[in-house]
Amino acid sequence: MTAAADALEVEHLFAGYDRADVLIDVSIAARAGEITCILGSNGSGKTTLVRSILGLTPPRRGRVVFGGVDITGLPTHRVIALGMACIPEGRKVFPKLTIEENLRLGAYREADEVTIRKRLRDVHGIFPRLGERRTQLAGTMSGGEQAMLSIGRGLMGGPRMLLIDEPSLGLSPLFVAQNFDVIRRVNEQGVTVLLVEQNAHQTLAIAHRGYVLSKGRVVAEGSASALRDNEEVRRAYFG
Amino acid sequence: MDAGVLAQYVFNGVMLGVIYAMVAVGFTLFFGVLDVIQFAHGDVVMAGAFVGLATYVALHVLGVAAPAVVVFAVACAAGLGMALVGAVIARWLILPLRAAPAFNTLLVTLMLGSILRELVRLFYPNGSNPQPFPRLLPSASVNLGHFTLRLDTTILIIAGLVMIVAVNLVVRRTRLGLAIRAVAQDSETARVMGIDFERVVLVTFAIGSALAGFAGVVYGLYYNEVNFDIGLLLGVIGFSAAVVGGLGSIYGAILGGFLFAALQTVGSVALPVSSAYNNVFAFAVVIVLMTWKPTGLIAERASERV
Amino acid sequence: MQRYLSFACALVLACATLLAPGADAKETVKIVFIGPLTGGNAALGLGGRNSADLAVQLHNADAKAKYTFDLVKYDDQCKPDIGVQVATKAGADSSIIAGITHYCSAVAIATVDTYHKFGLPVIVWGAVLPAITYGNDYPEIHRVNGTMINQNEVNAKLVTGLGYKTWVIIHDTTDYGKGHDEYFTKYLTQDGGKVLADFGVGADQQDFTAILTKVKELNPDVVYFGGLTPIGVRLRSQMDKLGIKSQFEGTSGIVSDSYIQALGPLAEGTIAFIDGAPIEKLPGGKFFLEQYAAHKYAEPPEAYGAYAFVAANLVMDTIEKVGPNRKAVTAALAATKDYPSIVGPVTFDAHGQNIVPIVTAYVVQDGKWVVWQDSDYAKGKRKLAGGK
Amino acid sequence: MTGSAATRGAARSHSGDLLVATAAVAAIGAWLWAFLATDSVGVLAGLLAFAAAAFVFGRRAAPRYRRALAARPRMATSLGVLTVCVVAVALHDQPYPLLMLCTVLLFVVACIGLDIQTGHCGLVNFAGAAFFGTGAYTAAILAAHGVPDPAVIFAGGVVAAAAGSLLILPVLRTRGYYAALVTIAFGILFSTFLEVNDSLGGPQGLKLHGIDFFGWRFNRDVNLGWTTASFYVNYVVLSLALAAGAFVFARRIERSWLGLAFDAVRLDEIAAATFGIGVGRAKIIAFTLGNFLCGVAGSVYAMMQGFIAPNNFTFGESLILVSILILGGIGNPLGILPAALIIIVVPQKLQFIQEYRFLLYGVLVVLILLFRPEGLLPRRIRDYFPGSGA
Amino acid sequence: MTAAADTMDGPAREAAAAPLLACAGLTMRFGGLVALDALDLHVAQGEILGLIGPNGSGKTTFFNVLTGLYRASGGRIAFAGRDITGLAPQAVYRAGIARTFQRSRLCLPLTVFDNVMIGNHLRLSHGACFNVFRRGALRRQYDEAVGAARSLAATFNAQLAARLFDAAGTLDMIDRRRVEICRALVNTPRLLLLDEPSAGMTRGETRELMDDILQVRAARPALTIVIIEHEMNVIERMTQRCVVLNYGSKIAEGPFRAVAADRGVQEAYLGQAVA
Repeated sequence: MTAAADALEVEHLFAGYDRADVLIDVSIAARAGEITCILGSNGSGKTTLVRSILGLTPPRRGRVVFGGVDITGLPTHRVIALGMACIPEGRKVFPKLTIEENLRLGAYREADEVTIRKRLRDVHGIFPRLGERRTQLAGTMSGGEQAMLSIGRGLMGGPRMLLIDEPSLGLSPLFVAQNFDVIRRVNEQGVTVLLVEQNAHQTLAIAHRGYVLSKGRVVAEGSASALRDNEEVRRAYFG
Repeated sequence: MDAGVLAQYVFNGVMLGVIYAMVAVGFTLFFGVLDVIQFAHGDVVMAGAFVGLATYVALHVLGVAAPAVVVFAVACAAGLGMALVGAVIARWLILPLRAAPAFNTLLVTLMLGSILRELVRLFYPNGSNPQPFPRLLPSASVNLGHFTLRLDTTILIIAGLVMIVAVNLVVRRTRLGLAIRAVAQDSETARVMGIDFERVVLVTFAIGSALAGFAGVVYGLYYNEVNFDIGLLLGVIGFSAAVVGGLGSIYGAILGGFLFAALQTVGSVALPVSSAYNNVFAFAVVIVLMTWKPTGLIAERASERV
Repeated sequence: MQRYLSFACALVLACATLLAPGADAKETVKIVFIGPLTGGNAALGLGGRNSADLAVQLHNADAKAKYTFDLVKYDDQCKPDIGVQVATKAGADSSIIAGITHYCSAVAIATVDTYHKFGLPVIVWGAVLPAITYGNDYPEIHRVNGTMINQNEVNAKLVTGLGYKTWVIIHDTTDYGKGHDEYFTKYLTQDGGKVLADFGVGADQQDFTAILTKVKELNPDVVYFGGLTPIGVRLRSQMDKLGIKSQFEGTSGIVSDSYIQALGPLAEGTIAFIDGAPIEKLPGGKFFLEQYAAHKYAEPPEAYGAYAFVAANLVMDTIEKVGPNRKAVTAALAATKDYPSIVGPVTFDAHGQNIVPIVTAYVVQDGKWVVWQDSDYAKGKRKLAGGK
Repeated sequence: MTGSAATRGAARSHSGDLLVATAAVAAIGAWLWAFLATDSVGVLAGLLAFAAAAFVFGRRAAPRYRRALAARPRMATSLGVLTVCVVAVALHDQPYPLLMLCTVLLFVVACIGLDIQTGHCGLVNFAGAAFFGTGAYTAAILAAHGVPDPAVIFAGGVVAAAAGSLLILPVLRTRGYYAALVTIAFGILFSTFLEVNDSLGGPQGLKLHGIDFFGWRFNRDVNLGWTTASFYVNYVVLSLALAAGAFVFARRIERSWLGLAFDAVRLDEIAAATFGIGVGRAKIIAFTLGNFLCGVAGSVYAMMQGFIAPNNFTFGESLILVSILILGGIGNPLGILPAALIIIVVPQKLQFIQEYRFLLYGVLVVLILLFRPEGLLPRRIRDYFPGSGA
Repeated sequence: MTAAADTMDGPAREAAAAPLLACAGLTMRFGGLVALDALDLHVAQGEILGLIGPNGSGKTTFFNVLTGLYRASGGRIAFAGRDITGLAPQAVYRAGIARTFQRSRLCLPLTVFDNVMIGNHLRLSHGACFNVFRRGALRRQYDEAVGAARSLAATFNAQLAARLFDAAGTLDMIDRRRVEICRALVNTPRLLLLDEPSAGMTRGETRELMDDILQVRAARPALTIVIIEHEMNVIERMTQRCVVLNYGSKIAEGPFRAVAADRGVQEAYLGQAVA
């Protein structure tokens, strides 16, 4: 896999609900093997971007290409089958399923039990607490634990690419640091990551490249180090 | 009350509860994945019984007589036939109406129920009349005072329970069941996990309807008689059981089924007034229960639809 | 297949009657049949319709007849309000001269006013509640079948005569079941029988085990059932499930082929009563059954088919006699006396009720309804439950 | 174009539209007459095909003419009433179509009641037949005790509303399917109770006399001077008055602050509560008014039929009422009339296929709903005082 | 309304006066989750307070508890000197607190006028007899209400006033927001709660809407506003004071510039600065 190839390309995307356009002419690219981040405050269209890529909110115009395959408007399960995984905003664990069941859902497209077992072990290695409490219902866990579960579930599919939507949402700084560390380690194992975040500092610390989204448009892009000093980023949050 | 008589009430009540629970589980499964009520479900039970009956007649003509084979074939035909019917209903009548008001699904399935009923009545030979359902199970019995323990009823109770447990196991323990539960809790996130939503819906309707088909056969084997209009009341009771138990919960449906059987039994034998009031009693208790627990005994979540 | 054919035929016939109004030399007279053709009581309604239809066809085939009859068929769904609607439709249609109407008693009671208002003479072919004829003084209303009164009188006499002492009565909560309950209790008590308990059950109820468990505890000599075949079948079969050994007897509502078909050997020994002479024994009755079979109707005639047949014949014969005029037909029907029919002679009293109280007792023997007097049971060759 | 010219032009086209709309109503009346009167399969098929075609092709032009009528609500109502009167006169010597017309009109009254509950306030009610039946039985009992008939009709509604108050608590506490179950349970309980309880006639039902309005006997044929009309004309007039009254009543409720509160409760209970609307109060009012109308319709129906029995008021009959509602388009009282024609009259018109008619009818309704999921005439935007130019 | 406005016009006097809204130890728990953690907060009469904080910090929960949609697990709420803890939503509205919702909760099938009138419900006669039989009186009330709604809508813009009888669902996002605000204002509340008024709008639309709100405010100087917002320039422009929430408790309070410079606030938003 060459590092320069684009694993995911979003070209001139327009998307929205009802009548209003939430995304306006958004083009981004995530290079294979890298962590690409999308920064922006609430309401800037980050989540809509994720939904459009996944086919949950079909784009009005534009194109999404994943690993050379045009996935624009493809049903979600087909997109996932191509090797994408998503850690959705707000964790979205299944509250009435156990931790283990949640994890197994992450590997839903994987039929081989041996592989699933191996991945379970891997996830338990990363988050030992998930291994200790397999049969606990996810809904009874604390926010931080649910975040772990959500990440673990995303890894269970053995994805080529991981879409992560606001992993820091509502978490204490300690958890945020821990989760970002996990994301970095996962990426080091060769998984391409598209990280959508509001938490700019920590995100840029682990990302390679980034885009800044504001009111549905890309207002800045560049390498992480360049963005770190970019005034546009601060402006996107604090006006 | 004599212990034997009491045991007899309980035994009969359990048989009845098993049938109701089998019907109620379907309602609750459908509601789980799609938030709809399939009001033709009772008539699917009836259709299952008739498919079983037709299979029996066909085997009889073909000269297959071994009871075990016949029972197996009859149950399979009913189960598979209704699975197909369920999937067809979901695909052509329920999914297309997802965007429409929930009321429409209701009216369409109600009408579908009467269509199924009329089809059987008109096109099954002599369909307006009660049909004899063959006695395929050994009818040995033991008398213990006032209590008669029949082998065939025992087999049916066990078979019914096994079916319910099997469906529950499918839902609780298999990959498919995991997908069903995931869709029931959060269909969008389930899709993000790579689950094909439509397929899961169709399969769920197939499973619930297959269970209804089996319920039809159990019904036939227990009462040895089926009629084209048994589905109406079975549907209402199954729906009531599922709702009283708490829509979306399999355990709730089972609880509701047995509760309804218990209410009817108590209503028939323990009330100071005529036993004809048993349904008045049962439904009055249902209203009180709903007032007390507005989202069912095992509340999964509130239904905002309809 | 035959079903589709008959469906097609119905359509074609309907169209044909529209497009080609009688190019016949004979005058065509319309009469109406009303009964439940859809819903839970459709089996009996369809049997009645076929029988009335058979009567009309046979009549029309008769070259000596003055009129050709056209039988209009309406469905009352066994619902009083629908009954009033179709009765109004028939009554208001002046080309319809007379009717053969209603199986369900509540419907028949609901419609008598309508027939009276329109002066349409009708003969009830199946409904059994006394009030239909005795509840009014309308000259238009007649009935060929007996009321539940005669039936239960004969019933009580016969069974107490067999030596049974105790009864449990189960009846459905429709007018039919409740009426039978009332009259049977009355006559049974007169004849010295003892009613241990009386249970009402819903007409669509499926499970009776709770009630039957109680019955088992009471251990009566006889279980009497007032109701129709579907529940009768369920009751009898569930009695067996619970090991109840009492004798089972019923009313005209269970005298049907499907009762025996549905129960198989369990039906053996069931006693039931029906108003009228035993059809098989009368020459006309045999003819009726043969012709019915020959016309290949999809449904059997059922218990009241013969009455519909008789009612249709009586109507047509009266019209042949006095001409297609409602008033004349009403007057002529009132004078019916000893009209020979396959259910015995028909004579109407002042209320239009057939007073020839022939009630036939039947018992199931070897998978057939056999007239009691001819059965092995009456002759003592076989024993009913309880060794009687 | 100058302002005044534009106004004049608008006024001219307005009156032109009104003429066309009136003609359309007349055409609907003629259609209704033919539909009720015909007994011929060919004519029936032709009429249904014509209606479907008019529905499909007239859809684009209809709003313009509908607006013209809507601008004169009083005239529109009178025109509707007049049309039905003309139809009734045209059918004066045919009791059967008149009876069907009465039945349809009385079901319209009951369905308007349900519509206030369901279409406006969002309360599901699967016990419509039970409240209809309460009215009917009230009429049977009171009339037998010599209460004057106008009072009987009113009492039917009051008792039905009172019976509904038994269900108020569960109805307020439950929602959606859970509320549906409460009403289903009540509906079944009601008809079973009537059947097993002999004090109200039991399964054999009760007989009633015809309506007597201060000496005017409804069950007597009416002498119109040149001809004698069937006595059902009396009932048509009464049912029509009730239906028109219920229609105006429902419209006025809808076009008022109360109707607005109902809508708010139906669409968003939380927002309604946040802005001070008494959610419970709105539900109680809607439920009671709806049941009142059902009861009134039931009492007139009972006296017209002259006989009532429990199996006229089963769960199945409740479903018929709900079906009319859904098919007509929930929330629009105008849609109820065509829907009631389809649900009540079409099965009777299909008598010629005898036992096959329910099959055909079921398929017909399913097809309509698949192709027209919002019902025949979906609800429109509220206009409090149409034609006022506000 | 006017009496209050007359006596209190200077910001200095407002601050000195007893607060219009005072919450003490307000706590809201959902199962194991603590959404509001012993929150103390006060709002002075006539002030515009900004309520900010990262996603999930409990801002909307605070509104829901305040308006009676949730019942607080602990703590007290005093409004205009009156304890309103645990009152039903209807009673809270009657007391003079109105709100908008983050996700527009307009009744989309209803007209703009109808939606505004939902807010005006307390002033309309809603007896059944009045509504059905006294159409003339209703007509007068209606004409009055139309006038009021039209002039209220016209404070935003004339186009909106012209679309008074269009279904709310046909409006675009910004107009829907305006209608929501009209609905909240029509009953002349003392306290207006705005929950992310800029959500789902472009920057230009946001600016337009804020102008509108300021204009409304200029017309009603006594109106107290609490505004939840993510758009910091909105907060900066609109508010004199802000409260920053994180994990359901207050982490900072003061003028926006000071708060935005606060290290704790920066970390709450941007995460810990990583060396």
